[in-house]
Amino acid sequence: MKWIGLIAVIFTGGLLLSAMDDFPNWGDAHSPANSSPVSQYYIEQTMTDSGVPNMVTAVLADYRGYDTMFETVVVLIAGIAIMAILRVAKQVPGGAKPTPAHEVGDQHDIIIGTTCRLLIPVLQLFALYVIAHGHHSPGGGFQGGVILGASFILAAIAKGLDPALQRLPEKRYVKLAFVGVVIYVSFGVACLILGENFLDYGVLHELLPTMSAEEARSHSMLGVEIGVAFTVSMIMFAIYANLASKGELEGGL
Amino acid sequence: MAEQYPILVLLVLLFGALLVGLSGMADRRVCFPLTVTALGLAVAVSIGILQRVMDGGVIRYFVGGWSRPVGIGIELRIDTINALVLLTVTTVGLLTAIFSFRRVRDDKTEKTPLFYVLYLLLIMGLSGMVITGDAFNLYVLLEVSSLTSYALIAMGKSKRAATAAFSYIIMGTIGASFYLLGVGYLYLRTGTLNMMEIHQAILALDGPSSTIVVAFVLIIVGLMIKMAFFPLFGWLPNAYSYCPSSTSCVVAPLMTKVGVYVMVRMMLTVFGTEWVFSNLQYTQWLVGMAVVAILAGSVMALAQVELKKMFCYLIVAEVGYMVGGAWMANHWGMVGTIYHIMGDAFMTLCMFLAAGIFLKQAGVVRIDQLDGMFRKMPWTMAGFVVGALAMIGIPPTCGFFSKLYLIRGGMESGHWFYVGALLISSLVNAVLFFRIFEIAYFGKNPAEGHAAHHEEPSVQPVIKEAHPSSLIPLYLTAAIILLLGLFNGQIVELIEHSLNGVQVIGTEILVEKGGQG
Amino acid sequence: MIPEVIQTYTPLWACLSALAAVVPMLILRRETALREGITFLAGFVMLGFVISMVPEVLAGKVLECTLVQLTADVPIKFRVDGLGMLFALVASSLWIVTSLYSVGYMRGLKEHSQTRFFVFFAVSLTATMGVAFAGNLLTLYLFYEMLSLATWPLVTHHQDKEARGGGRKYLTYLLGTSVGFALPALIFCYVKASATGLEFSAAGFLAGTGIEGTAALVLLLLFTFGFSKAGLMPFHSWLPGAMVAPTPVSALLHAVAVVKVGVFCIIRVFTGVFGLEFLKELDIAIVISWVAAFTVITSSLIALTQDNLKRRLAFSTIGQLAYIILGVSLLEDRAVMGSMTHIAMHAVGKITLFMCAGAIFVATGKKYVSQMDGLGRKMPLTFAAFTIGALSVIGLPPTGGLISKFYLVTGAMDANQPWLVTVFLVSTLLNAAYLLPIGYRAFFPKDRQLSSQPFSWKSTVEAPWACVLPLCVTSCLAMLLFVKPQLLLKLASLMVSDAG
Amino acid sequence: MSVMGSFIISQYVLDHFNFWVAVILMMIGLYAMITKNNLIKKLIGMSIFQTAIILFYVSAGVKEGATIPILEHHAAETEQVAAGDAGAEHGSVVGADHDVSKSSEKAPAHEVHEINPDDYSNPLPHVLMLTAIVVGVATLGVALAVAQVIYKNYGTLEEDEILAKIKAAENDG
Repeated sequence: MKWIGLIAVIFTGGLLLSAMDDFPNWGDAHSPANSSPVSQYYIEQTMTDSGVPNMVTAVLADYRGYDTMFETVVVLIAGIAIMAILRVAKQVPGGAKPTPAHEVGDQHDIIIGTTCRLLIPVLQLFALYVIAHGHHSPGGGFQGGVILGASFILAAIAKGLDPALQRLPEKRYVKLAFVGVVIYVSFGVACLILGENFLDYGVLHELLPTMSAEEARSHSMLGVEIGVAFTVSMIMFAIYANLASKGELEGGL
Repeated sequence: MAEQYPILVLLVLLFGALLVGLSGMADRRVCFPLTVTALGLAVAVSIGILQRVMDGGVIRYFVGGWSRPVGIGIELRIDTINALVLLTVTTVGLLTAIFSFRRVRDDKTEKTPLFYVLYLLLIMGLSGMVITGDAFNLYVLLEVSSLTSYALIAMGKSKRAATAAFSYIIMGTIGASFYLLGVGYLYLRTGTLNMMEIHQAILALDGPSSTIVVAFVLIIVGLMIKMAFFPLFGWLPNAYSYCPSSTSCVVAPLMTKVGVYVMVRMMLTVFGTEWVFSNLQYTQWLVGMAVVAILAGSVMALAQVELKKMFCYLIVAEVGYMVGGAWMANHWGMVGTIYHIMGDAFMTLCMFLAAGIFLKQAGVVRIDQLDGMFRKMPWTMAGFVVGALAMIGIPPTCGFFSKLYLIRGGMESGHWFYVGALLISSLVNAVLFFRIFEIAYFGKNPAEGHAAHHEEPSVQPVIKEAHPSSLIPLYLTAAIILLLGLFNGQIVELIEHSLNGVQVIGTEILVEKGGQG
Repeated sequence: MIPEVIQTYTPLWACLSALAAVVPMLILRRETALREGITFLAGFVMLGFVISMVPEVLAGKVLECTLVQLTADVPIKFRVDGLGMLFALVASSLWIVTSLYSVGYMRGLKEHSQTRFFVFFAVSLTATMGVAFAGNLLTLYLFYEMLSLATWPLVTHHQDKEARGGGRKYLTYLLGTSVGFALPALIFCYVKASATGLEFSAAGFLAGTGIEGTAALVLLLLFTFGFSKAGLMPFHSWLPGAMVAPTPVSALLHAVAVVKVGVFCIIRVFTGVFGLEFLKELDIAIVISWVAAFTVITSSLIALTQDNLKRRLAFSTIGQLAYIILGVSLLEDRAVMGSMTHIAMHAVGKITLFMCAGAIFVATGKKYVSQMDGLGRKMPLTFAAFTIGALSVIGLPPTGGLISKFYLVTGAMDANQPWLVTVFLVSTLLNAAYLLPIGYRAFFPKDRQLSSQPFSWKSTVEAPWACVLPLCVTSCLAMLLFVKPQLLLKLASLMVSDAG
Repeated sequence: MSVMGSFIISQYVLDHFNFWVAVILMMIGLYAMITKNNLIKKLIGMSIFQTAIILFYVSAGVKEGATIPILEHHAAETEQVAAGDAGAEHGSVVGADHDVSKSSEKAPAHEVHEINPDDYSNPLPHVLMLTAIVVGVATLGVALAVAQVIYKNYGTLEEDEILAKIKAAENDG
């Protein structure tokens, strides 16, 4: 098996490298991909179209917003899938379950507890900043969402899964994950209802008389990024909670 | 509203999934009606799309309104071929959803909402793959459908469901990554992701480009893993046979078929047949592989003792049909392939629905457990027989006509081995299904003489017939199989409409080339 | 000469009348009397539809109706001409007779699953009519396959080991050859001549497509062996195997419907697909002639050695079918007419023989020729009918068999094939040798004790009237056809004059 | 090495070193996916494979001397508030690395139209890879969950042991 694998891999690698002489050189600004009208358009027109300087955000949430919507759905699917595979229905033999030995503060180090208490609010604040500031700097819904999710996970690691789940119970995080996608899709559907194509944010300026079409685009992008952040953060936590507890959502690591 | 149909198909399904997720947690009885409603609407919209394509030609829908320059946004592009495949996908989804009715009642694990969310998203992913006009968007939707199917398969109760799902994940990821890499190579050389634009760029290239060749190989190999083409099919039988019935009923007919559709789309729209068939001596290899796939699939199907496994190997053979048909560089071969995508989806659905009913009602896993089924479950058998006849290729079912077109293509392009393999596989199918009929009709050990059972049987059948919610989809599938066959002239006309629109395969030219090769 | 075409849906109704009976039969499956009433009703309705078309066909017109456009060029199409009408008349009239007989037989033996039996019987008839009226090759193939499948539950009706074996053989041969040979041939035609819609025409739709030489011969062989319901050697052994079926099935399907559908298809291939003129040009049909001649002689010799009556009749059928193929492969007008009329003549004769065999089994439980010494005295009507049927099959007066055989032999002379004439004559002798002794020994047993007993009507043990009446009717029909063969000859000559 | 040799090396390797690295990483990942016996190692291989593809894409969007695809901007009237910190941040980054950017710190709004595409790296691969990262994470999560179920069922993550147990179970039943 090893040899077959090796041969297959070498063969594949050879195939991949065989096109090398046809490839653009490193850093070639005039390679077909880098000089194509599409990429030029993004660089030149993003500002005029929506006033968003971060092209990645603009392409992600506006020009190729359709992809991103499904990307969010992929995240949602990952969470749902893991729940569907791992989740075990809680056994409730006599109603109350025995109190776990590792209740809050029992076995957890005071240093870790305090650090986390200090760290988590900062983390979450930073997450919100990353989400909100995606228009101007690297960031956006996915990045911010992951940071937000990480803060919950940190809480779960530091204090145990059960207290974390008390703050953010299963029903709530699943609901919020769905709500994230709902937010995203509603922006698209709003455009649809106003008579334009799906995700054509420009038309949303009709909703607020003082807004221009560019502003509408810019704000809608922020809106969908918030939706993305909801889904991503909740699903990150869901994945952790399920994987860490073998789907029982109790005890944790 | 009509111009928004393309997006509406997906939105209906997506909203369905979200609603099921949000409200299903409160009360899981709402899952089933919501799912069926969403899929019903999706089928209705697909019919609307087909109607519009027939009236007005190709639909181009620019998401976000980014139409100029082409390629900055994402385009949905629907011609008659996608419209037909889209209708197939949503219809199979609807039928299987109806079939899953009893799941709700029997489910003890409270995963029903999760199941339906994944189910709807799977159908959405497949529909999206079918209608998209953007190579990268296709990748995203491919992953949407793959991830959901991994999860649906892993939800199986059988211990082996998890191992099957794992190898499926590994193979599926390799396939998808190859596709992604192929798109990357294409992007490097052409600078766009829009399928039509890629095609234009390839046409505009001066001289051969090894990047495009490698991209092509990567994409096709990736898709072949996804569609379980012959040497790369190892993951399929376990994955499709250890999962719950309602999952296998939707995954088995659709996943491989949509894979084939994407391959056809790549050949027709992205690379263009002029380019694809410019080196016929290489593409002939694929027809040869298809011959091997057909024969190997058939022979392995013969060796199976489990019903679902047997059907799985038949899928491998059927994929061989379609790959061979597509690569023989002939108009009729391509027509046959596209027609067979639809026909085979419903044939496979019929097989797996019946297998699901047998499993549910009588616990049938192995073929020899089917004995006496004609007496015990005559109504189910009636539906099964229609599907089986289609698999064998008896007119007027659709199975006959797809073979007719494929063989015509093989004859015109001089692929006699392919024609032979197709006929042999029809005969093998005949043997396979009549073996089942025999067991179901005679029982495992028929009496030596017939004097013994001249009177009506005194022992009443033990097994009850299936629930109407299982029979209705089975019969609808059987009816569709017949209708597809009876109206194949019109369908082929529609398919040809798109093929002529692209002006890609001229029968005459390729006959000459095929003759040489 | 282009015949006048009338658009009408009558052929469709004729075809569907049997199928339509299936639903009420299923609903009334507990009411045996009503169920059988429906069978008869459907039979008469079908015959009525068929007869209503006779005058127009006799006037040289062709009735057509197009149903569904199956592929871009080829629709499902019905087309009634002389040959189709001849075959439809035979099949639909004999269905009624056989239905009556089946009622008697099935009730007499208290068979199980009678509803299933009658349902598939009706479906088979629909398929047979579909073959008879098929207007193009694809429609023909469609109904041909439908017939193979619909008759399988009939053949395996007993559901025992023997039936399973016979059924296996039946389907292996029929489906194997039709998928393996006829289907490729059909698709080849489709590739070559899809513009003609694969429609049968006297000139043959393959004429002018540039097929010649080996390709044409291979195609012809594929068709001839592909329609293996005709039982041409070496694809004949399903036929004796299928004799495990209940006798009415053997009677109608294996002496009339199924095997005749096989030869009918082959005649269609000769007269409609290739066209007689075109075949003469190609000069390849003689290969088929010799295959058929070989089958004629060999099967007659095998029949001589069979003791089981039904098996003997089965081999006789193989020989007689080969007559028909031999006749049409001679490509001479009179021989072809002989072939067509022989379909009817042999059908009437052979159905009589089979029904007699069944009646004997119902009345006495005897299956073997050697057990039938002196049985004529107990079952005089049955054996009288048997003798008449035998005469018809051999081709002796006063039966219709003489007429068709006469045409066949003169056709062979026209074709200047003295050896084939000899084949006809030798096989006639062989026919006589394996059929006549049965009747003779039944009436005049060697055993003195049996022959010396005085005959009296009171000591007869005939089968139930529902069994005996049909065989009397068909034997009378065999004699009637000797006196009045004009209708059949006229229908057959329509086809030939078209061709000429 | 001859001139020819160094030419080949420069044409095939040095000019495309990013692709070489990506392909080698991919093959390491693929090899692990195919041959490793431990399921988690397979998944590690999968991650390497996917990450290498991401590297491949992103490196293809690089332009020599260009900056990240975020425009020099300050002036859109509606974004006064945001302009302060973001502008400062980018201004410093860009200024430190390159001097290609012609626009001054306080560029007026109309300067937006004078953007030179060569100054910014191609944004599209970044967007695509954001998607690919997400997909990779999702696949990995699902795969880990399945692996956990396998461990629950068979008590091991070694492929050969699992196969042996499956075979044993089949022989029993």
